[in-house]
Amino acid sequence: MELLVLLGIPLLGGLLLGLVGSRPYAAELNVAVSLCTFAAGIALTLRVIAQGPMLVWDELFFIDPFNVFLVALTSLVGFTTSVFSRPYMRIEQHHGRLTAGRLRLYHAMFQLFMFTMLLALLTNNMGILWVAMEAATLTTVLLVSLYRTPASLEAAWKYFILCGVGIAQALFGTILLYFAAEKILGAGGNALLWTHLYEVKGQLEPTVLTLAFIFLLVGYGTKVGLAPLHNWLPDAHAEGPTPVSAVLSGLLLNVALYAVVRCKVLVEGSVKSDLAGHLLMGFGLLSVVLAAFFLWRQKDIKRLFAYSSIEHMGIMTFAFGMGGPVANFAALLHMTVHSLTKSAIFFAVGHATQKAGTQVMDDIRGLLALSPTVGWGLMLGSLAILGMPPFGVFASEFLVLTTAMKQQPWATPILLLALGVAFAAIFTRVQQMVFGEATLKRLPESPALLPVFTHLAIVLALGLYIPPYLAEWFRLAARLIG
Amino acid sequence: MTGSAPLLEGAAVIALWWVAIGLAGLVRARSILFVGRVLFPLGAVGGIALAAVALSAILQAPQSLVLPLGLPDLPFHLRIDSLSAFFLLLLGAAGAGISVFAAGYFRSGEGTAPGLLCLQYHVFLASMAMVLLADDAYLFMVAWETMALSSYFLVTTQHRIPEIRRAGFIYLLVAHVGALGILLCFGVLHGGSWDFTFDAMRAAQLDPRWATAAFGLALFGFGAKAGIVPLHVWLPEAHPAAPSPVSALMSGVMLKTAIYGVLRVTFDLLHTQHWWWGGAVIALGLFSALFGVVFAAAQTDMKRLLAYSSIENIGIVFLGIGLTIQFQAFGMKTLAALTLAATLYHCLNHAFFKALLFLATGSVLHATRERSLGKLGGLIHRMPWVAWLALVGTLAIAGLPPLNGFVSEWLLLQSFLFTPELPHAFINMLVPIGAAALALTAALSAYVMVKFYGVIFLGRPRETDLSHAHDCGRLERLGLLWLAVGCVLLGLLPVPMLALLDRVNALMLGATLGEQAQSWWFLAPVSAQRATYNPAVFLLGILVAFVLTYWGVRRLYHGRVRRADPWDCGYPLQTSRMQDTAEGFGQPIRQIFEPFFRMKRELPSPFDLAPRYRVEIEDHVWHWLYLPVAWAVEGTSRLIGRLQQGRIAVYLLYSFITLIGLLVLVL
Amino acid sequence: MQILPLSSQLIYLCAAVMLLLSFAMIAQRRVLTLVNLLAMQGATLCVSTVLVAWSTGQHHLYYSAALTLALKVVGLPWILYRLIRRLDVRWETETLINIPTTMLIGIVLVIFCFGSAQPISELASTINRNTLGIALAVVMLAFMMMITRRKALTQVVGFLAMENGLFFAATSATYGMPMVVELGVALDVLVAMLILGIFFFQIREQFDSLDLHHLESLKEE
Amino acid sequence: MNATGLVSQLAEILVAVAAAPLLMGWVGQCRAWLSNRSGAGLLQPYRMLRKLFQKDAVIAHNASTLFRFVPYLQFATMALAAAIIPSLSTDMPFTRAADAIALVGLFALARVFISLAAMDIGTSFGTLGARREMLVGFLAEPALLMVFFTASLISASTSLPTIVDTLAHRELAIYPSLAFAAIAFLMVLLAENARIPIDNPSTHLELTMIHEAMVLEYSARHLALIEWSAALKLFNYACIGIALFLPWGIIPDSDPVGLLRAVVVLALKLGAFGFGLALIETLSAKMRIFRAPEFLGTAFMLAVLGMLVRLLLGS
Repeated sequence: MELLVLLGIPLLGGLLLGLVGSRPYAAELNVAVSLCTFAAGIALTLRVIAQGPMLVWDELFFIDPFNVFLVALTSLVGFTTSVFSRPYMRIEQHHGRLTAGRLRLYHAMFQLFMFTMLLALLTNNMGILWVAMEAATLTTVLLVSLYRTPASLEAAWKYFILCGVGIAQALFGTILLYFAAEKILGAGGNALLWTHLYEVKGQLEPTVLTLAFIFLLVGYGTKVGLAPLHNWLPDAHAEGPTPVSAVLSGLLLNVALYAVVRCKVLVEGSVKSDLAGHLLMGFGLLSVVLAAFFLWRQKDIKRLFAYSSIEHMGIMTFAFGMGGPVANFAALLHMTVHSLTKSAIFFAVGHATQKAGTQVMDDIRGLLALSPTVGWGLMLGSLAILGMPPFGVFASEFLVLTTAMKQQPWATPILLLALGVAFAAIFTRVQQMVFGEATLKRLPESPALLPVFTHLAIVLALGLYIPPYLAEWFRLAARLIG
Repeated sequence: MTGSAPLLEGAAVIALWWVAIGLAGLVRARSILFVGRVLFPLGAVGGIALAAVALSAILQAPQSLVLPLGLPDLPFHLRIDSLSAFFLLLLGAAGAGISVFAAGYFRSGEGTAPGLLCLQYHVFLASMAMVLLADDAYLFMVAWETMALSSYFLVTTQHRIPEIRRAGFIYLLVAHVGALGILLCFGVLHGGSWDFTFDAMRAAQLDPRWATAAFGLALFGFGAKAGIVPLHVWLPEAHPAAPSPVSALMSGVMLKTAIYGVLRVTFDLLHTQHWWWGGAVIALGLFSALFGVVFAAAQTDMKRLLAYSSIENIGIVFLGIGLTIQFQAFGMKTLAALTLAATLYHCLNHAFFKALLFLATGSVLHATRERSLGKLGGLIHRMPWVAWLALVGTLAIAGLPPLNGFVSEWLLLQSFLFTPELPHAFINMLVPIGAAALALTAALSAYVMVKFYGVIFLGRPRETDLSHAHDCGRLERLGLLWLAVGCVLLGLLPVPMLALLDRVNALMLGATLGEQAQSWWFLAPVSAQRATYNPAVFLLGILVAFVLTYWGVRRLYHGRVRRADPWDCGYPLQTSRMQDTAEGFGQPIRQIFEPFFRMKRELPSPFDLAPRYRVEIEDHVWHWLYLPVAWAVEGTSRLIGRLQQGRIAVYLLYSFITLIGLLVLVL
Repeated sequence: MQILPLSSQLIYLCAAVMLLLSFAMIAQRRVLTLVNLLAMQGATLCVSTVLVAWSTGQHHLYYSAALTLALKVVGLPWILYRLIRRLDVRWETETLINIPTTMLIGIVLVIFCFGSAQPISELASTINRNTLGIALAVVMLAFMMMITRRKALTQVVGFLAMENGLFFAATSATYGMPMVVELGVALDVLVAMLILGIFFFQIREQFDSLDLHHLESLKEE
Repeated sequence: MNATGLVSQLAEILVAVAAAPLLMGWVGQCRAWLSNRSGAGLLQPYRMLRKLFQKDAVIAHNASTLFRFVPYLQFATMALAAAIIPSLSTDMPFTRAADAIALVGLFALARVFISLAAMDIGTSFGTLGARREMLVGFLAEPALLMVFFTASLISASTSLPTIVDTLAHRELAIYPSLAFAAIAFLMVLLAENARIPIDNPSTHLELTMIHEAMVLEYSARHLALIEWSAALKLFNYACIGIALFLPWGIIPDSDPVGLLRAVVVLALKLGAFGFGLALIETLSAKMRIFRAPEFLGTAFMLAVLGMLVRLLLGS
């Protein structure tokens, strides 16, 4: 039941905002809808925690600890983002970068995006999963091009084409999957249901699944932003409105990775070799290293953090690739803390860029002097994302690194090199933005920094103390992934 | 919480107490009065309490706790044993003095708001305490990095100055890279048991290669924090940048946590030590010691000078550690105990005199707003308190009897005298050279300290506006006094201290100095035949002789004194600027140790209308090691940056090729 | 080898035609013709779907065929025609790689695709085994077309051709995906098309041309 | 500590304090003879001291307390050093409080203080002298320490009486290592006591002087004490040399008769030493100040070499 609500609210909210999204109260409405979604998500989560996995609507939807935790995360970040975007978008409008119509588009698309995310997470049907992912692409394409500036159009176009092509590969992979599955499960709807596939994964044809996995990996991997398929990501993050960057980094990448992992589970079950794992590790490492070096050359603050997202996605992918309870646990934890931290950073960055009126880092100086909250938000957020204890990101990186040391000793030096480079690259820039003499101006609306510090507080807490039920929950999920 | 561990709980509570004080600072962040006069003294109280707790903990069996925090499979483990207790003692005792000083030192309107400063400062203290208390890798790393982070914020207090930002960045970068090394070290140490508690690591059996790897990583990680050459570059940057109490805390206490880490890993977590580890550490230590002191001699900024002298002292400490490893590896336990005692003693001494000197520079800085030696001078008249208390520190750091610096060097030299007994060819030939180098270092540090003290406090003021320099306030005096008294007491009462240190020996090496250590009030570490030393009697001797001389001269003759101008060599136009400068004083050393330096000189030509002389001392390591790395990264990133050149067709090609490649892979 | 049933022979014919059409598209530089070819490909796809449905009696495939007809033969080409007329882009400018080379690469690609699809075809139980390889080939060729073309519009045509290939794979190799999925996919493609339509105009008004080399400003250097 | 020990202890100090200027005088006299002059006589130093003590002290305006108490400290430290070095007897209670290393430390203490005092006035001379003094010191001090180490490796002890006992009374062996040490020690002695070739006690030439530059601002009783302690320093070094390299005649106990004999022996040795010193000073020329490091570096190397020889040959 919560399910219906959970999916219904954002859908209806999207339609509703599509009608009234330009009204002055639209932003509040947006917040309200997101809040309801969040509430429903929590309710569903509690239910699943209490009763365990559930299948609803002739197995069309399947909720287990793995995806329900992502549901909770998604709805939470969605909610905070809506809170943040309220003043942010007002200021944008005030600066005349947005018209009312665009604002309506933004609100509607935001909700629809949430809907597609949740759908992708909740569905049990690999086909629907694909459909949802594609739909997510479409909605976000419109969001990225919201400003209609040449740059934003270019970014959106690249995003669209690259992800479209990628996702097409994913569809081919899905077809192959179905092709393999229908021999065991027979033609018809069941052959794409993850639960059924999971049961019979042992009997699926290895060769087909291998091919299928490659197409799925390339397809969904494009959306995860694995190097070298990542090229759309920095542009889309940099040119879209900041709330969109926040949800892209915080949610979309996670969901795409979720899809990849689901597929990996099946393939591992069928293909006896750990090919899938090695592929993931390879892509993960490559992404981490490339991203780390890209970071070194950034001038645009949002690109900077976009690349940092690529880096962290690489770390998660690597961890999932290693597999095993600890690594998966670490990866899930990293997913959580990364999306929280990164969205928090983007919130802070949003205000910073609005104050500076530019995204060029050399023109942003002395945030601390002008607005301590923004400054500290950015500083702490960056330190958190750089894996500085006592923030939670460190906890997961600690686990990942130590596990890697155990299972893949060859990989640890590479990881460490990348982490070191990334640290130097990001920190030197953040430091010069936060510290020093202020060069910025005041703003009409007071920034909403509640989201930033809520996220950071959660991340901090996770670094010091992971409540038992959460841990138990992660463990369940980790076990599911195997 | 499991078990009853009163002392451990006490220590943890004090850490919490510090955090609480810090948070209280935020309540009235702008009120310097509240923060300075109330909170910092409370922090000092915490320090004294911690010292007391630690003192009793040294004498007791290890206690441990498990907190319901941390990672699900890895809750926070706490443990206090003689080693950690000793370093806690160091932290508490030195920290108390520094806090008292800081109470009077921090003025508002200097960069960060006082309240925030208070928070960072006390979090720094607390995190150091937690580092020492941690008994599992995760808590240790968390505390370790928190320490780095809080100290980083303290260093960048005046972040409006670009150099300070740069210094902070370098500091945090090196700290972080080091921390990664430590992390790896723990990853090796747990040896397959999926347990990151130190207990598990103690239990783990590593084969020699892995053990060596762990040791190497630990040496790298902790060495980066301790500032061992060539990982020292952050130290002379960060120490001058930070406010003086912070420099004192960093140099006096924080560096010692790195020493603690090395000892913990080497003698506690690892079972066997290989003699050549010791050799490597000795080499590193010697080099750092000489390097540090030679550079210190060439400095013209008083805080940089002290920073380099810290490198020197850390070098000496590593020397001791290396020697201990060797003795231990060859099973000469008593000697190992002697050396370890000397090493730890030196840690404690360094904490006191270095903190004292840094605080003194802080007072000078406040009184004169001047950090470069070339513009100071004659302050002994303006600020007698600081001057005379700093003199104690100067003598102590110069390793002169009967102060504390001498005791540890004496012990270390004594243990060096045994190295010929090492059962390994070469080693027993080479290591004694260490004694020579150590002696050289000690003598050089005396040179450096004469320069330091003489140029700052003696002579005539080199700038006119030094004339209205004022002495430091009451609280600052108290802080300085505390540390100075500490130096004297540590110098005069080595025997009880050694009795304490023997507990650490027993825990770490399973051996003690035996009876002689506690024999009676003569310090006779090995045997009364071999060597004895009693600073108290020594001091008494000097005093008696002094008094007799004075009394004799005054009694037999007279005490008439006439004041006059100093002799001007018949050249009446001498100004105070014509005194020897710091550069001048360091010149012979620069000349002798030319190859150490990378010098840029500006010599005036006879025809200059405004002749000026400048000399810049730079560090080869920076140019040979760090810059190349930076360039390498830069170059790589430029190459990789080309990948992303904006054309969508190329991006599509990437995915196309990836796809094809993968297909080929699986075919 | 035994004689294949008529239906599969016909399906193979369709497959061959589709492959042929994709080559034709690679060779073709006139945009209008490209769209025609796309439509024809869609038609072939539709036919093959019907054939499969008829030969195997999978009734839902008829719907799928109808969907294809509506979308790929009528809908999208129509939209494209209108766009072309409105934006009047008639000629593709010089491709990045000249056409003969592209053809050669295409042939190599086809061989590669067959090769990689071989193991699957081995164990395909369906009457029309080797179509999967062809479908893959179509997809890949479309992919290459997207890489080589310079106009946004032609890139989109390539994208749609890719979709065709996917549909072909879906129908011929696996008798079609579950209906719900097909619907979803179709919907997505339609929406994508509409959004692209909007994009074209925006790009036009920003850069007053649909040439992709305007869209190369965002990069690292 | 027993009464007799105390006796010898006091005897040591008194002899040293009393005879140090005499040694100075004797060296001066020898130098005079060697350069065909008729010297000022053995007692000249005493006369000078008396004269200085009676004068009024003149002190620079900005001299701090440090400046004033350093001379007394100098004298005290040197007297104390005399109490550590076994020159007559090895039965010396006080040596338990300070061994060879502490002795070196004591000399270092004196050096640091006199340098500080020199910098206190703030004339360019004082600082120059202080710098040079520390320059000499930082090389001479470790060399001296190494000399001691060579000896203490032989006797497995750093306490001077034990060393002397071992060398003088236990076994009679030839120690090549000690030969190196002896040369090193001689060089250190020359440097430390401001003798030619490092420094020239009887010149006030600005460019070359070290010790004199430091004490330039001292006058009257302060200067007297400085001079006296300089003499004491020479005496002490001589005694160290004697104790290490020709310890025969130093008695193990402290019966009065023996002490008297020891005094005579010591006097003879010192006489020889003084003549030798004068000879060296006459024969060698003062070297440029920048050559001093090389000279002392050689000394340091020799001392280390001695230690190595000791380790290598075990003798």
